[in-house]
Amino acid sequence: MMAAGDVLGSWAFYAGWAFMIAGCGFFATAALGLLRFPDLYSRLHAVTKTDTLGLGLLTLGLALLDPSWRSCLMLLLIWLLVMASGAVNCQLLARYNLEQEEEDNHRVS
Amino acid sequence: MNTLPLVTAIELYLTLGIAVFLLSLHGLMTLHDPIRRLIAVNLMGAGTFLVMVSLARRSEVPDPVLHALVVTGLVVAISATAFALRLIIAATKADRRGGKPEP
Amino acid sequence: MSPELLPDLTLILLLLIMAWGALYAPQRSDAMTLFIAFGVVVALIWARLDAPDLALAEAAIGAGLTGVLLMHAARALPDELHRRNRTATYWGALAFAVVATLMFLAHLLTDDSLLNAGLLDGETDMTPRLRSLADATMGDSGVEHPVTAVLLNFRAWDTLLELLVLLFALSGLRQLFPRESAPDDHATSRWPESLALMAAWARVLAPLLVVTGGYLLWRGSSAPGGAFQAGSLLAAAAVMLRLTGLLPPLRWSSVWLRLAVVAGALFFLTVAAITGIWGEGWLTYPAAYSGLLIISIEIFATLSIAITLSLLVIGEWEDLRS
Amino acid sequence: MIWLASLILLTALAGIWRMTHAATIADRLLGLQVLSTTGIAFLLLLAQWQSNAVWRDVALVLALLAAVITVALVQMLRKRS
Repeated sequence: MMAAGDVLGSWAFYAGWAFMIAGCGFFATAALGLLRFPDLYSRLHAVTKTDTLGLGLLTLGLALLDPSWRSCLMLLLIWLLVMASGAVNCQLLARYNLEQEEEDNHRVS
Repeated sequence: MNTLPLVTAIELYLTLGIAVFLLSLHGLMTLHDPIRRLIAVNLMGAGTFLVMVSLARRSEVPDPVLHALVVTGLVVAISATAFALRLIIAATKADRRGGKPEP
Repeated sequence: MSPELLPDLTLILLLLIMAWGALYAPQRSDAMTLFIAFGVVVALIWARLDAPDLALAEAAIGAGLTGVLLMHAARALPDELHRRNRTATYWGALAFAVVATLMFLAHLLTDDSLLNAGLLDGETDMTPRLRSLADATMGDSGVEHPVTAVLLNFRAWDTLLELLVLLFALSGLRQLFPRESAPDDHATSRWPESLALMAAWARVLAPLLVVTGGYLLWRGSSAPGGAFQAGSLLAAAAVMLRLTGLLPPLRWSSVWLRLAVVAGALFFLTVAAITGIWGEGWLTYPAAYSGLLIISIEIFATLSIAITLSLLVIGEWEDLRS
Repeated sequence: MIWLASLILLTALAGIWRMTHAATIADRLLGLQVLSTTGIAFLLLLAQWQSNAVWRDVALVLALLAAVITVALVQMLRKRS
């Protein structure tokens, strides 16, 4: 961790921790949103923030703490995957819900 | 800093495994829906695996023999689940076609 | 109590809620979703208990394939066969589990014989001795990772039987389909047209799954991973492609499919026979070829496991009987 | 690190609450997604904390399977007619 000189090392250390704590803060807000938001679409909005920003900040912090290229590559891959999957899932769930609602309306009328 | 506090965490997980086993045993005995019963059997398996793996964790380096046994257990569990599900479907279809429905 | 235990306690709480919900959730689809979540939490617990092989297998099987399997079967069933869960059973279950667990704990804490027998101390009873035996002979086994070595070498019989269990399950499954297709079977096996986004995403995801599976297989000899984990990732890819309509039915009539299903067991048996007849004994690998043999067995086993698992999970009449 | 891991797992509890008190199936799948994201974050923290890179592989597998299962379940649950 301190390989690149003391100043840079401690800088990366503190920045990494700051990013990680910020990321965890986003996780907490997502939990809050999940609990408090009234309907599915706004909840989807809250959760997608966790997938992109929360996990992004967390992986950035972890990458600063452990800057070997292998772990950075892995973290980047996981982050990209989770971000893409979060975006796609959000779309899929919203469309699925719309479909169901439409069908229910159809059945009622 | 990097190791589990050995005794306590392992005892916790051991107890958890037993609790899950007993809970799902009760579920198996009282539930009626076949899919739920199947889930209960699977949960019993998971409880057993928890006990085995926490036993394997007692020594500093976990015991590979027990881990390998649990991997085998996972294979058997999913095969049995797939087969049981098909049996349930076949039984339901037979009921619907001609046989009397279950009381 | 040390703060070290905090994540463990949270995980335990999560798992208990999941188990409870998977058993007693009011709707069946709730119960199945919670069962999938149970798999995710169990994978995290394996990570806490230092069992990476299990965490990988559980993440692929418990959190993935089992859920798809249950949902797939639930489609073919009427909504819920019986609705007789009264509140009384909940309290009964709670009381039963709590009392029995407390009794076990009391036994554990008061009865010194268990502690004296070394149940919780480790290194004094039989299994650690087995482990040290495995460690001591591992240099001869041809691979470096202990779990793979155990699975493929010292307990080769076990892996063979594992492949055979999958084969038996598949052949049992085939018997449950009628020889002739009933008209309503076709209706259940057809999936709705997939959304364009879904198909595009599946096209991105499938190669990633295959590459990761290959990676797990390749590193299985020196680190956690191996045939079963790799095979289940490949099966997940096949299941996803099949569901989104990107893969045609697998067709049991194809010779290649049948060959792929039996390839793992067949190759393993051939090796066993060859070592039994010309070598030093059944499944005692000659030292020079040990590594090579194990890797090729793993490759064939992965192929068989992937195909068999995907047939088990989403096999329909047209996959298995035509 | 351990406090962060615990905090993240507590987020998962919110996911569970959403899953058990869900109005629709989509809500339940959303709760599942939250749970797997928190699981991935927990595994990444664990990898750093115990300096063992294998948990990153587990996190990758979990991320892949979480993506697969949402696709599969949505496809299976769509219009049952």
